[in-house]
Amino acid sequence: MSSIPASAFLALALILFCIGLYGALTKRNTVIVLISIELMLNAVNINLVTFSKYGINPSIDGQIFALFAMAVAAAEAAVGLAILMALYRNKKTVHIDEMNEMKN
Amino acid sequence: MNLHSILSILVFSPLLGIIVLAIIPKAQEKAIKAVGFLATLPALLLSLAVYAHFLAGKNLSDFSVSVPWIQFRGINVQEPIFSVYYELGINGFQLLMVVLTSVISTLAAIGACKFIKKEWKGYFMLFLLLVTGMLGVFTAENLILFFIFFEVTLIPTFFLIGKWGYFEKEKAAYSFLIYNGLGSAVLLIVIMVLFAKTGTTNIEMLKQMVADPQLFKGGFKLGLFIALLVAFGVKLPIFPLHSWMLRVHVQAPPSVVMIHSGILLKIGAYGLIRFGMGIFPQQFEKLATLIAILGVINLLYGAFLAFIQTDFKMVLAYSSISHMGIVLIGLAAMNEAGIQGAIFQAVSHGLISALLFFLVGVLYERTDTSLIENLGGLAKGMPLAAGFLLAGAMASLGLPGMSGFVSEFMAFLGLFKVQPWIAAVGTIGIIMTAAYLLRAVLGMTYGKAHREFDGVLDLRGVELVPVFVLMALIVLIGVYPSVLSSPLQATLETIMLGLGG
Amino acid sequence: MSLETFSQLNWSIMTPEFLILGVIAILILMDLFMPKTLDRKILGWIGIAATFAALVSTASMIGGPVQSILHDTFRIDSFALAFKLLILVGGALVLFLAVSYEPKDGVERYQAEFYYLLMTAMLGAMVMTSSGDLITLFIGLELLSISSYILAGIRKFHGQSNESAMKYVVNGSISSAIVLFGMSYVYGLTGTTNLLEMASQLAALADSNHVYLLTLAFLMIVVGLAFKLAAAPFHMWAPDVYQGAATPVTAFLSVVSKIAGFVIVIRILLTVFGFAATKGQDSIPILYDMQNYLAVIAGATMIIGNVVALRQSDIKRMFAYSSIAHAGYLLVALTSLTTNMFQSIWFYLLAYLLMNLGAFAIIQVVTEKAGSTKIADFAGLYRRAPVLAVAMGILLVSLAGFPGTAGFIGKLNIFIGAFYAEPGHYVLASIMIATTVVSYFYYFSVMTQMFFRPAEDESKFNIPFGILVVLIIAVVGSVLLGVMPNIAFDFMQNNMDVIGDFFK
Amino acid sequence: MENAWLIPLFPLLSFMILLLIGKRLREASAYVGILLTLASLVFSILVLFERFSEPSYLAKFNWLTIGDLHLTAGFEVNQLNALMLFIVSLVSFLVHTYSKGYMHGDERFHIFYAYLGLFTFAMLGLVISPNILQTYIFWELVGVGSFLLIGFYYYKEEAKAAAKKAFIMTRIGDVGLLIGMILLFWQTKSFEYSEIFNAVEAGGVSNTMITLTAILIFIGAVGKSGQFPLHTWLPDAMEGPTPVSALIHAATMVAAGVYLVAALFPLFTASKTALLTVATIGGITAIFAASIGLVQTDIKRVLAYSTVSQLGYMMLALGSAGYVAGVFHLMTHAFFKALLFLAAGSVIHAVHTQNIEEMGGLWKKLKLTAPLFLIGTLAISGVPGLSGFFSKDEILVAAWEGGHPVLFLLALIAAFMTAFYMFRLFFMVFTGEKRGKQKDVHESPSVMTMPMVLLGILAVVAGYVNTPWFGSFLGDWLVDGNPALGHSHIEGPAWIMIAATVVSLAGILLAYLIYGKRSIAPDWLSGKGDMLHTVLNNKYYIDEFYKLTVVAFVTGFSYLLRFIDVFLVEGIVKGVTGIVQGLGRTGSKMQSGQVQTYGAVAFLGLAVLVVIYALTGGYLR
Repeated sequence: MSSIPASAFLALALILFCIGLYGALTKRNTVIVLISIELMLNAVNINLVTFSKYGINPSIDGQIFALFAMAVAAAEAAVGLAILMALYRNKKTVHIDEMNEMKN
Repeated sequence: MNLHSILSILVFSPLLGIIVLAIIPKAQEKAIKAVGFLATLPALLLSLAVYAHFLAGKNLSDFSVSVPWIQFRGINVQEPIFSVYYELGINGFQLLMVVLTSVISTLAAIGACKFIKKEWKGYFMLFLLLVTGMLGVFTAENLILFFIFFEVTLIPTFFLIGKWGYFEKEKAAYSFLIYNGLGSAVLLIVIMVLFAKTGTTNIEMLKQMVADPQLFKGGFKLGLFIALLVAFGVKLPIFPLHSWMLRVHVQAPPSVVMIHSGILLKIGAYGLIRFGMGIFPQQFEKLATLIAILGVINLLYGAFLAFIQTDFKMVLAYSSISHMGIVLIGLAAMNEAGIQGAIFQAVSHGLISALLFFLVGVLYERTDTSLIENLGGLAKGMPLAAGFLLAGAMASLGLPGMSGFVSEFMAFLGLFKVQPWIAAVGTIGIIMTAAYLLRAVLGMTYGKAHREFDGVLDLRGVELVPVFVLMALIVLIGVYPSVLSSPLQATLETIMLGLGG
Repeated sequence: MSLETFSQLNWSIMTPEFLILGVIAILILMDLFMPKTLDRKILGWIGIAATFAALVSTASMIGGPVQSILHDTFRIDSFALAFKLLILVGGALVLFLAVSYEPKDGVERYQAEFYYLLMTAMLGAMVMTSSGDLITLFIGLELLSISSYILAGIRKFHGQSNESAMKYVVNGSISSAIVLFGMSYVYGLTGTTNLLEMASQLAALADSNHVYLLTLAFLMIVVGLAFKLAAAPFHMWAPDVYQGAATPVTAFLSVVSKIAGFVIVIRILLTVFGFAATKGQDSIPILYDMQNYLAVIAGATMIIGNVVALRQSDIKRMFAYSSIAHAGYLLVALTSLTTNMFQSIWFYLLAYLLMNLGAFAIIQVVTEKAGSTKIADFAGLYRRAPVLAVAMGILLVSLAGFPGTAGFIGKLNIFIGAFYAEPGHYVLASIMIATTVVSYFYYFSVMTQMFFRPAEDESKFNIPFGILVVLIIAVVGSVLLGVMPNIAFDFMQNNMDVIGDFFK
Repeated sequence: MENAWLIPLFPLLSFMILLLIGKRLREASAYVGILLTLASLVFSILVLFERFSEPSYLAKFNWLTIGDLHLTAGFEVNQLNALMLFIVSLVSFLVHTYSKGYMHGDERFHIFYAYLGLFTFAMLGLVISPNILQTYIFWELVGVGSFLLIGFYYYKEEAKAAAKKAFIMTRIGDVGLLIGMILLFWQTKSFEYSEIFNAVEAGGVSNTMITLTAILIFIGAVGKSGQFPLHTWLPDAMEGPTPVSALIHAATMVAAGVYLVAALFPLFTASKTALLTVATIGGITAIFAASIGLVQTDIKRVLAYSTVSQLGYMMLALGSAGYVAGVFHLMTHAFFKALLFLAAGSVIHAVHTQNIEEMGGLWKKLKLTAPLFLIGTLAISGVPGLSGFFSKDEILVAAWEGGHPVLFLLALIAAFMTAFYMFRLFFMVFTGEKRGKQKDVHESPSVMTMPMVLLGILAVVAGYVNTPWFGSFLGDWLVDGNPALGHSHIEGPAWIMIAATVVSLAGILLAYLIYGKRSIAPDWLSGKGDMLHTVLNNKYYIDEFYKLTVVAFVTGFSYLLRFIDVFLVEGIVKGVTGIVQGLGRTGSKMQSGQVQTYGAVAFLGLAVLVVIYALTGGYLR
């Protein structure tokens, strides 16, 4: 494991984050958008765990933080999906670009 | 009574009227009007009492009051740094403005009883708030208090214009609000910069601290002064910041224009003298030529444009611009004559324009028009109104024996000493003033009547009160200018001291 | 840590949080077991009572020493107390609005949820004020956020409400991710999540790569948190969400949520980046180095908020932009970084809380009556309900920053800071003043409607008790703080040593 | 003399009484006015006689304090002032009396008297002012009195226009006076006449400055006294009631310009250029106005142009250093011109027209008016033995001795013309056949004729106070104690007197031949020089010239400014608000409702900040 440098993990996290961000900002389907957001949050987790192991001052805090972040991400996803369902009931669509009743 | 509390009572007495008005039912028109009028009286009587106090040779500083009010904490622990006092005071110049304000307010209240046709309750409540604001502006001894009262005048005026004005009232109200808002925004910047740098806003203390080259660099002060010039230039108004004022003069109800043209515009002059000249004397001196030129531009610009207007209100509006040019001319002279002329002009124009706008209000009420063309031959139907209109115009064009002359004369006397060429150009304005005023007033009163004036009533009853009082004051100042100049001498000395001359 | 030491910790400093938490639990249970037919309003009143109790217990801690438990993850210092007070006051007032809220589209059933979700959101904000650790800060933030997401969508049969909630979730999650990403770098460079430890670690930072990374983290955190403040560039969700959410929720978002946002921004920025050196020990901290970026954000926020507000015809959208603009004003105070920053931000938030909640109280009454949220619905309000109109007038004047009101004093405070700083932030302050003037336009357009225009129908209003309470507190508070701001200043000065406590 | 300050106050009192209760007094208002001006007259006479035996008197008090400057007000009685007091109050009293008959039946009778009172007050105040500032104040006030009275028939468009024109044209001059006065003040630190003269004498003022201020002050006099080129208002001013023309536009106010130059004479003598300017303008005006007078057909306009011309004479005198001559002519002119106007008024009163071509043959019907008119005509024509002869002679001598042969020649020609057009007027009105519609022509009541008689006597005898034959009593008295005013009497060659007599008789003869005997056709002149006649008839197109230049410029400039006001000033404002609104619109449009856009914008913002940070050296630092 130690052969893999920390920067690789960081790069992976950054790439994941960017993919997530890209997905969140471009996908039409709200479910995919929510998943993309999860991707971003997971990228953060990779970062945290990496730093926890390879950081300047490695400590357990990062892993704890990651656990909390996961829990929060789960809650967020749950709420997001719940809201999406309510929305779907009213609008019969999950396409995020059709949610433009309010604008300007 | 404790003399120190007099100014506070003077300033806040109109608020009492608001409270009383709040409990009077809407429908009681007479009671509302009576209260609205009576509520202006305490201020009038007190201000006259203060004047009498002065005449008796006693010290005006007897009235100053200073109580700690706000401490802006966190910047510095040392007292009294960054604390704002509730401090009111009065000197000769302020005294004049206060008396002017209270007189015109009372008369405008009478005017309002005649001209306002709906919702008197709201009108008088706002009106009284406005009066408090104006009185506060002229008695505030520090910049923040000044600014607070200054802004307090904005909101009632906005509503008074917007609700009780003529056809384009809302537009006028908005342009009033935005221009003056911008002006006061600039003013606020100056005030806060001074406050932040010195920790005080007391005008006397600022005078000393700003003069300290350690605290302020010359260029920086110049910037601040220019900002101040712009801020009060909007109010005065100085070309090209004037267009809001035209709209207000045309659209606002006459009783509001009496106040607006009579007093609110004078806040600009007051501010320039008290703060511009008081706090930044060197910078004022540096820009004196520019100010003189601006003054002449104002004078001529207003005069020439007034010459081709078809609506008498517009003539008066442009004439206000023109006359405020004389204030600038006087100030730019930077000598006693000029400054005194400017102050005289402020007071004098206050009275004259209040008179003229009151008459316009009467005319409009009777004939539903203020177009010069439609009013031709008015002297037949309304000889008294026509006569006073002519007298007012004469006062306005600087006829000796009336207040306008003394002010104009002193302003030019002052400027001719330092800038004879600019002043000489400015004198064209004197001719033009006569030309446009006579064109307009004679167009309205003389000549063949274009319409029947049957059933059109002349001035009568209570309407004569404002007209007579204003005319009497105009003539009094014209004949015996010492009523104004004697309180001013001490103030002038201080200003001249600041100017280093 | 043994259970014994765990129980011996000074838990009393968490009394307000426990109170709120306990009552939330009770409310949930009561809601569960109360007959469906019973009016849930009583639950709202219980919530209000709990909030007041929390308020009292918070107030009783004022003047005490700095205390912290759980390795400084939860701390009570003056900063925490001061802002917790604001949050509790704001939360209480929002609850007053909530109990007066008469939902129309079948949400009656969820009314109890409405109350305790508001309270959980409030709890999250409270936790944020007292956090000394990135993790607790983040948890508090998410507690607040997730509760708010649900609140925004609580009118579940209402399309706009769903839409607003969805937008809120998507944007909020993205912002969380960005903030977290930034935080992860900060953690990586320090190896700790405790803010004060981070500060001491970073005080001697000299490696330019690390500084660069940290600055990137700084930007990410700032931009991410801008979401909570509704500041540029993360402001665009606000109008849509504000418009769609129920009015008390909008009020909550615009006030309590914003206060919480400032709390977290100040905490992180000041403790971490205020110490993180750029070139080794005693060099200029990153925060000062990046002042101009904050200034740009503040300026952009003020301009966008005020200018776009001009075009609005929906009162709630307009207030959304107005709240963006106010966030900009507050950022000016933050940017100038003078010693009076805490006071000016605190005072301004207090003033903003009063005037904005008051305004929303009236908006709630008027929009409920009219069934729409158009500004034009305010036409002739002066005729229909003069008291409401005058109260709204005073609140609008305060929002616009006219003297005699708290809004004015708040702005003065900010100006003093901006000009006092060396070098002074003249441009930023000028933008602030200029955009304030722009704001006259839209605030006064409401006035125009209320006072100048004729009413469509002349029907009168009946003002619910809760609204009345909020209105009285808001109007009296706005005027009182405008005339005698020393009440608040002295309170801050005499009881709190914010700066002293902040880094203990 | 200590009480001389009361003199102006009587008419002021009359003004105020009549303004307040005149409406109730109706025609009894006249008695108020007459009695109070009589009081002024009595006091004036007393003061005049007192001044013969006592030195000048000066009293003043502080009027206005400006820092260290103390401007005073007060009154002074010296020779010139005393004389003017007498002239003004006398003419005013006579006109007050006369008007009772002339204005009988006018519904604004009391207003008329009130205005007369105001004017008289101002005029009397003007002549006792001890300083130039006070002079200026009253100077303007007489202007207003004149303005009000010209516009008395306010419902007539012509009266309105004339009043306006009078006010504005004189104000142009007044501004000159104002500037001159202020400049002088800063040179001498005083408005007091005596201190100004002392300063000028002591050489405290540079020559250029003296010339400049003197000419500026003279511009004021030009405006007031209807001198070329600001003369056009005076003929138009004849729209006012005729007594007004007699009082204001013949005897008193228009002479104020001459008075002003006389009062400031030491200043003018200190500058050759200034004096020459005065003389030249005077000379030009004299002949210029006289030539226009040749062809006028309105009885009052002929008299008006004659007034302008005579005022030019006075200016010529003063400009030729003939102080005494100027003042002397001022006095005699006041009498005979007032007489002429009152007589003309009497004629108009009788025939209800002012057009001399509709008159004729009135000699028999107006038994008293006609001879009095003749006396006036003879006096103005300079027929030996009458007052005008002596004063005009003095002027011609002064001009010749002053070294202005050209101006002398002009004056001589003007004298010829004067005699000609005055007798043309006389013959056309009083002799020959009856023309036009004359109905029930009868002599005016005695309240109108008595003042004329008194003036007639004065027109004959007033000249004898200063003659080459019986001693120059007036001259000696006027310059007594004031060497700066020049000689009391200028000796000139005797041929001048003869020439003057010949010229005036020639003028009379020619007029007789054309209009009396009709041995030369009336269109003899116009037939010969058609163009000249047209030019004269149109008053040299001066009015048209002004309309095309000054008025057009002012109006054009005003419209240009309006263009600026509407498009530039407002345009900038509109532009700024437009930009703000446009920003708002753009911002509002960007708010597309697409939640992903919102996130994208946020990310973009972050990216931009990062890029800026990177570019400004964050990474490479």
